[in-house]
Amino acid sequence: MQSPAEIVQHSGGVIGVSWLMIALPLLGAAILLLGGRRTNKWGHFLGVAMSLGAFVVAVLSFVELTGLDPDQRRRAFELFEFIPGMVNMGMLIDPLSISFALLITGVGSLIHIYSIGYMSHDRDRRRFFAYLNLFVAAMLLLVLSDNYVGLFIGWEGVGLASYLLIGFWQHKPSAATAAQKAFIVNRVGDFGLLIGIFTIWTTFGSLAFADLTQQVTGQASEGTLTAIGLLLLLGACGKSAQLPLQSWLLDAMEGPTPVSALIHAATMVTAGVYLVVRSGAFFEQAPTAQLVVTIVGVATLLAGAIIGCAKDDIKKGLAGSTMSQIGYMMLGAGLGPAGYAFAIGHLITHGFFKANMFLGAGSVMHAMNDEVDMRRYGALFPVMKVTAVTFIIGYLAIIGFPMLSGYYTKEGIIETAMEHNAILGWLAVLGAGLTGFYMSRMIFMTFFGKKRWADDAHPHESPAVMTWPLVILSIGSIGLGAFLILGNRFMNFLSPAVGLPQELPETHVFGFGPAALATLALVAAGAALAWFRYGAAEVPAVAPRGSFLTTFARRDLYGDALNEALLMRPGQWLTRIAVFFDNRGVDGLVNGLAAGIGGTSGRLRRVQNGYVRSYALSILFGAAAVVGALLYVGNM
Amino acid sequence: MPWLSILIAVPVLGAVGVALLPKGSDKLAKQLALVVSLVVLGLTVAMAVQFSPNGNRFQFEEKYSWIPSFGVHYGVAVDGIALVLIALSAILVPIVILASWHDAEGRPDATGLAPKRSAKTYFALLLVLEAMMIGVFAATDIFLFYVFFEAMLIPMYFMIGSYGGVQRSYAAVKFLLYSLFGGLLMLVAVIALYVVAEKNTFMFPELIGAIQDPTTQKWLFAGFFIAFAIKAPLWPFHTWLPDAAAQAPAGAAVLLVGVLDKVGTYGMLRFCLELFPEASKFFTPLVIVLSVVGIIYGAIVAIGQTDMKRLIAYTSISHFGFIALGVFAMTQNAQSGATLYMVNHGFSTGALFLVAGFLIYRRGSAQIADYGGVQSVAPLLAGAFLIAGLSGLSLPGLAPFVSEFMVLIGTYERYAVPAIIGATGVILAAIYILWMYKRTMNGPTAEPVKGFTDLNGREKWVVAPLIALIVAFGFFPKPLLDVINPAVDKTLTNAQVTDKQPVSTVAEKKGAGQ
Amino acid sequence: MTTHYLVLSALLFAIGGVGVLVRRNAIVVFMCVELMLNACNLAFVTFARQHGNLDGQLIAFFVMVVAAAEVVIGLAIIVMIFRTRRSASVDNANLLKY
Amino acid sequence: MNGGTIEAPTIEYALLAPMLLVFGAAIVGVLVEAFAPRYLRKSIHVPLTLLALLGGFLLTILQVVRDGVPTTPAAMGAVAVDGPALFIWAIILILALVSTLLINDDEQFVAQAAAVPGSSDEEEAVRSGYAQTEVYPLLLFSVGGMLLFPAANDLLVMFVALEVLSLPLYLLCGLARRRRLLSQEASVKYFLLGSFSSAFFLYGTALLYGYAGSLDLKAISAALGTVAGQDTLLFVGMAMLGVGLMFKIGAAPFQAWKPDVYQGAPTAITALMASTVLVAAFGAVLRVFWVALGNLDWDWRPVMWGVAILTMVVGAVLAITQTDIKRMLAYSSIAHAGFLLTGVIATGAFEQNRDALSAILFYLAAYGFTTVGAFAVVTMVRDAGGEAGHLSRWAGLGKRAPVLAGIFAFFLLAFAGIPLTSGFFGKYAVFSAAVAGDALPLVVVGVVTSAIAAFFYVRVIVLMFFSEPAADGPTVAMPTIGTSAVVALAAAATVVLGVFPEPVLNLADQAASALFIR
Repeated sequence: MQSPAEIVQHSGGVIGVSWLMIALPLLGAAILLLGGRRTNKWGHFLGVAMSLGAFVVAVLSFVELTGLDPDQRRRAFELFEFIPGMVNMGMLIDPLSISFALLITGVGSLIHIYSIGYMSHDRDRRRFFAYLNLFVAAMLLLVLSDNYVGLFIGWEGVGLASYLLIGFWQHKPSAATAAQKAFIVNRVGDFGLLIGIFTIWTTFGSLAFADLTQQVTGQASEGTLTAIGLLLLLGACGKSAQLPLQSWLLDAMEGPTPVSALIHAATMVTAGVYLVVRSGAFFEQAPTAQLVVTIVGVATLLAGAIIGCAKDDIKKGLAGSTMSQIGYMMLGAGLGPAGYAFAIGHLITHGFFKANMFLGAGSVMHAMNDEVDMRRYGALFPVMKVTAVTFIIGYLAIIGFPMLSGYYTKEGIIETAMEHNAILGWLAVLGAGLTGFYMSRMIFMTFFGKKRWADDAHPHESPAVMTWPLVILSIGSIGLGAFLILGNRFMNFLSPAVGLPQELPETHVFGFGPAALATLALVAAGAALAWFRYGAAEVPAVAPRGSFLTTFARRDLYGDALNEALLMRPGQWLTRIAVFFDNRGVDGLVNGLAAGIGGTSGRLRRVQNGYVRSYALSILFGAAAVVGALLYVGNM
Repeated sequence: MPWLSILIAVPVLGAVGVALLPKGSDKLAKQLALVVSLVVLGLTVAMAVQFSPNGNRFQFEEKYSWIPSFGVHYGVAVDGIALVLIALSAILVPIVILASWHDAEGRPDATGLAPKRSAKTYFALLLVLEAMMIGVFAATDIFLFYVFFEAMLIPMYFMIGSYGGVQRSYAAVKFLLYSLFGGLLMLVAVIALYVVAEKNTFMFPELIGAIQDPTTQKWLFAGFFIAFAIKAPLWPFHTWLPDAAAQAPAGAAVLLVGVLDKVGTYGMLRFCLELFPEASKFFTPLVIVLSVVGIIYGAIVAIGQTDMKRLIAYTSISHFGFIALGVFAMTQNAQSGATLYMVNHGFSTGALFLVAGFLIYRRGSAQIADYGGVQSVAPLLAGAFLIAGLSGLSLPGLAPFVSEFMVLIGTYERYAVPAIIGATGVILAAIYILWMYKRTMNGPTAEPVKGFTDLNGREKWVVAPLIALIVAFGFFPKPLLDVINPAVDKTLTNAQVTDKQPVSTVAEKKGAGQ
Repeated sequence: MTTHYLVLSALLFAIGGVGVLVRRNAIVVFMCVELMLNACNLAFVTFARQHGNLDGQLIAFFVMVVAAAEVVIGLAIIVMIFRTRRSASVDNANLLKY
Repeated sequence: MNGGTIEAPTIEYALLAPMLLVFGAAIVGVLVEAFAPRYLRKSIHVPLTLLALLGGFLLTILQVVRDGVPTTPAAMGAVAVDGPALFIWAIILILALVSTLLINDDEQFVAQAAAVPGSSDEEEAVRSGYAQTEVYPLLLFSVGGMLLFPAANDLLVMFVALEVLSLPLYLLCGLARRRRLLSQEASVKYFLLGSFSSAFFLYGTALLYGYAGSLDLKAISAALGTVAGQDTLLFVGMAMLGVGLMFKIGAAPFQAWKPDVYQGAPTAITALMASTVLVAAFGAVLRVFWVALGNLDWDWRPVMWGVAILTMVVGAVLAITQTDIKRMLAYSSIAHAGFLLTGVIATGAFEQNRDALSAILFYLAAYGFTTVGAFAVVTMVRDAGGEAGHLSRWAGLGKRAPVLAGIFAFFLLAFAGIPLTSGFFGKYAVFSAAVAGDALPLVVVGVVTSAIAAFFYVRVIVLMFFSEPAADGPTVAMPTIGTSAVVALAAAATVVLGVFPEPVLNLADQAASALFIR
């Protein structure tokens, strides 16, 4: 077992200006937002340029980093003092963060380019690009910060960008609601992350990754470490749509499709995985927390898959799939150094193939007048070949078709899990089978079978600005997995940042292990089932009433219903009661006191009845009282 | 140069000047008021630059005997805490003046009739208020502090009562009486402090440590604290605030919630802790409970509001819970955070109230249900509202985050459970802000909203500086913290508290590493 | 010995006091007040006797003068209100109340 | 008094000059009534009265400046012109002077008191331009009584002074030009209750005489240590004497007359009563409970606690629902009497004597000016029926007459004790003396009632500024020079005492430092 390398404070070279990665898109966002309508004409080009600029910086940093000795590959440097005595803002460039940076800027740039075409008819395209740039900046801040506060700022920054982009078509109430829901559910996770950060601070007196080495965290009790781990996991669950905070992701599909591709598939939702891997120093010494991470991962990968099986909305189907795939990553991240490389590897390949498919779905929608119901698709293969082919490549990658990207990374996770805990492993295999089913279902319903188009639909291939990104992404979907996993290339690359397991796993071009074969078999079975039900058979244009299980899946496993019953309704009641209590109780007391004095006054003044004789009486009584009192006091 | 006296005198003279303008010169009055407030701002900046954070605790000291018979001095000086709050006042006033350009005139469509109101008086009152706000933070004589503390109620009372909404007189009277009641209790404590201390002076620095007897401390603490708790306001003394803030014109509401209420939390930090350290420790559990209840309660009730200004007022009650929590957590981080919170909350709630005011000016209603889809017709307005709102929910990258983070982390160092419960306010904040935003700004554009114009030039000038400050201090709070930290350090020393140390520290390593 | 005078004086004072309370006619009320003053006079004179100095007796004269002055003023006022209201009842004058 | 030879008494005329001047002028006034032709009377009375009061004031100042504060009683021990008395004299004289400026107004006083309201006689009297110019000498007599009352060092003198100050007031109360029924009713009520209470005062005096064998305050004090077994006489006497005094200051439960009389009396007279009579009565209260009964403070303090609390509460609570401005100010005056009583209680603790005394003196000065100013404003707000007494008529005054309403609001804030007004320092001084005198709970009651009291002051401000003016709302009379001078002077005093109270505080402190002569 090899621990991560020490973080070196060094601010030279290209890495020294790596903050440009964040600054460029941020600047882009600022210019586009503040510039207003004047920038409408060229705004989208600026957005793309800024994103590409960040990509260039990322690539250069990556090149510089790989040129260093492995134990020198974790570089941090301070930018400015943020909260004196607590936090200095700084960059951390290490294999883990640069991997993310490459993914974010790379895929991000492609999606920027794609969006030029996709959003060309939207009058607010400039604003869209501003938000995209803002997202890229925040996401980079999240992964490049050298401390938890910077991470948290980025964390919430992507949340904001996500909120803005989900609600981009805010005039649609559903979009506005979805945006709000995403933000609020994420806040629940953020709450956990926040408390986790507090605990780290009070326990260790620092929030910088450089200080929080395993030697340092080892000094704390396991209970504390478990607590930290679970709190961070809560944060991760929110951002990565893991159970029990998964409900927002499906609604988030209200946003424009490039947003779904970039934020809710490729990058932002994987931030939770990043957090868990980055916080390895805590998790690795808290087995309970790790176990919970794996359980959450498995539960979500199954839940997402089940949801994906029943969705007719192509984007929601993909969203369920995203949930499921992140579940895999989470599972991998919970397995310690042995799983990190596969988790991050899967994250990267997923970034490619899922973005590929989302953009493909966007291309389909673009062609079908924004229709999202797959029951209204069918037989699209001939009319949009590029989209279909790239989509199918992504599909093959995700179901783990041998030799394609997903095959290696997913297999890696399943194998590692199997070694770790057989039950988890077999459940993960089951998930892979489900993936085979629902993804095949999607392909058959969309591209094959009979036309079920709306009357006014005239599908056509999308413009080059949209198809080229698809092509590039599909290339990644094909080859990236093999490149990363074979020979443990990625594991070795990441090792300075996350450490290495005791023994490196063996990697094969094609695995013959029982798990690998079982996975393949189940996937094939799933695909076959899908073929029988959706390829060969007629697909009804209106969803038939399904069995209980179908309804269960269609309704997102009753997640929303549960939220509504457990949180929203009691919350509404609580709010009503609190408002009532405030008006009648607290304020009522104040006003009641005033009214009481007023009432007393009103009654007492009647005593002043205008008769001089009663005044005299009061004087007499008063005199008697005074005499009595004085005699009493005097004789005491 | 007697900076602080000048800062107090200039707005007073300005107010007199504005008030003496002939009838009908409303426009001139506004301009004059704006110029005066800008001059004050300039002077404040000039003073702030000369402040040396690591110098004496109190700087720019002035001390003259005022009423020798009572041992009262005209004593003014600032430490870091007071300085930032004075700066907050000086920044907000010109913005408020600009924002209130038409507020004093009364709109014809408000209640069917356009009441004739004197704009001149409004701006004169604003300037008087500014002088008192500066004075109350600058006072180092407790009696002088009390004088400003009470006297500043009067201009605000008239601003609410004369220029407010339909229920303005109820709100104004409630505001005045509630605050006055607290103030009078404090008066008893002030008198008792003087009598018991037997120092024949009200000068704050000389009275530190003067009261040793724990029982006496407790009583005096209670006297001061209730006044501050009403002013701040802490739960359950808060019910005047929603009424006052909802009825006050937006500009006055900004100063009320943004600055006036800070006097309460400032008083706790400055006077309660340092004068009565033992009692403060004794009452800490109670105050922390009140604060935490306030955080959650304010947020929940805010969610249930139907009136924008009331909603914002309730969010402030929640935020004041955070500030009080930070003050009484008695750690460096929490108290610095609380002080920073006072400033940031001024900007953030200020922006929120002002933008809400712009909305209300356009629609003539503060009811959330009367809006919908504003973003489609007035994107800038909506954007400003969103940023202000996001700062209200302490979004990282905006100023209030830093302070909320510091308060919570500082509280967590000593009182983990309250900090955790308080942190749930983070979630609730997202609900109340975003839900209000959604209901007003998103969705299909409501019929009466369709004619909305976007922000005009003046309104942009109102919003821009606030947003710029919110963003700037969100990423770079250091200038403020550098000023605040040494002052908080002194406060903690005088309150006889030391910071808790982490379980296993990496401090040595950090020192070597950086 | 002097106690009897004092008791008498107290009785007179009490009668006067009660008279003020129970009688409606302003003149009678006023006379009751005068009775109270005279009760005081009796007390003064008694105490003068008890203490063996003349101060009390002297005071009695002062009180008489003052009482006379009071009568002058009082009757003027009562006559004034009687002329206005055609009634000397003190209960009639209760416009000022609450 | 031994052996039939009567020594001629020595009288320090110089010392008593202010009082003598006032009484002299009063007698001259009577002569003027008797001999001067009707058309000349007023033009003689006004300068005469003003000059007498001014002269008295100047003589008082002169006395202090030239000879300092006397240390022995004057006039064979009957009158004590000591530090507090001189300070009180000065206040009374200046306040009376100011109030006289208000009286200088034909609008207020009846043309012919003898004429039945609404009769042809009255019309005739009005048409002929009669004026009840007796007002001026009556006022001077009353002021003379007020001067003597707090300076009396002998209970008999005090009783005489009480009557001299009261009797003219009974008459003056009944002389209002408008709403004569109310005025007459006020007069008769004040008279009956006043004489009733002075009977109590006198009976108390008698009992104390019985106890001590003397009416000299100092002798009574001395007897406290020597006379044994007569405690009942002492306590009952003290109680009844106290009742008489408490009646004059309007302490509860002896306050019933105050609202009725204040409301019914001509406003100028109300102003006089609310300011100078209160000052004089407090002077007398202080003297009696200090000089004669100071050593019994353990006995009377608890009772006075009760009276003070009751007074503050009754004044503040009952004022809330008042609808007549003068009546409301009357209740306010009751509440303030309560606040002052807390100061009186503080004098009981001997080492605090001086602070408490000077606090009360300052309070009286501050409150006196503000009160006169407030009533002066009341005289100026009129509608068809004369002064617009009902509060609802004051709605929107702030828009019709912003300056006047502003000043009135300022007076009200001073009553409420808001900082930067004289009322604040008055209250502060009294309360701080009370705290130092171990009366903290009393002070807490005081501040709570202050908060309640603030409500009705604020309510008037709400009416004036925040309500829309009534359509047929009152007009604001063009003030006479006198009235505007009064308002201006009162406002100035309220401001100056509220911002720079030190000189007057200092003066009060010096006056108090000499303490009462024992």
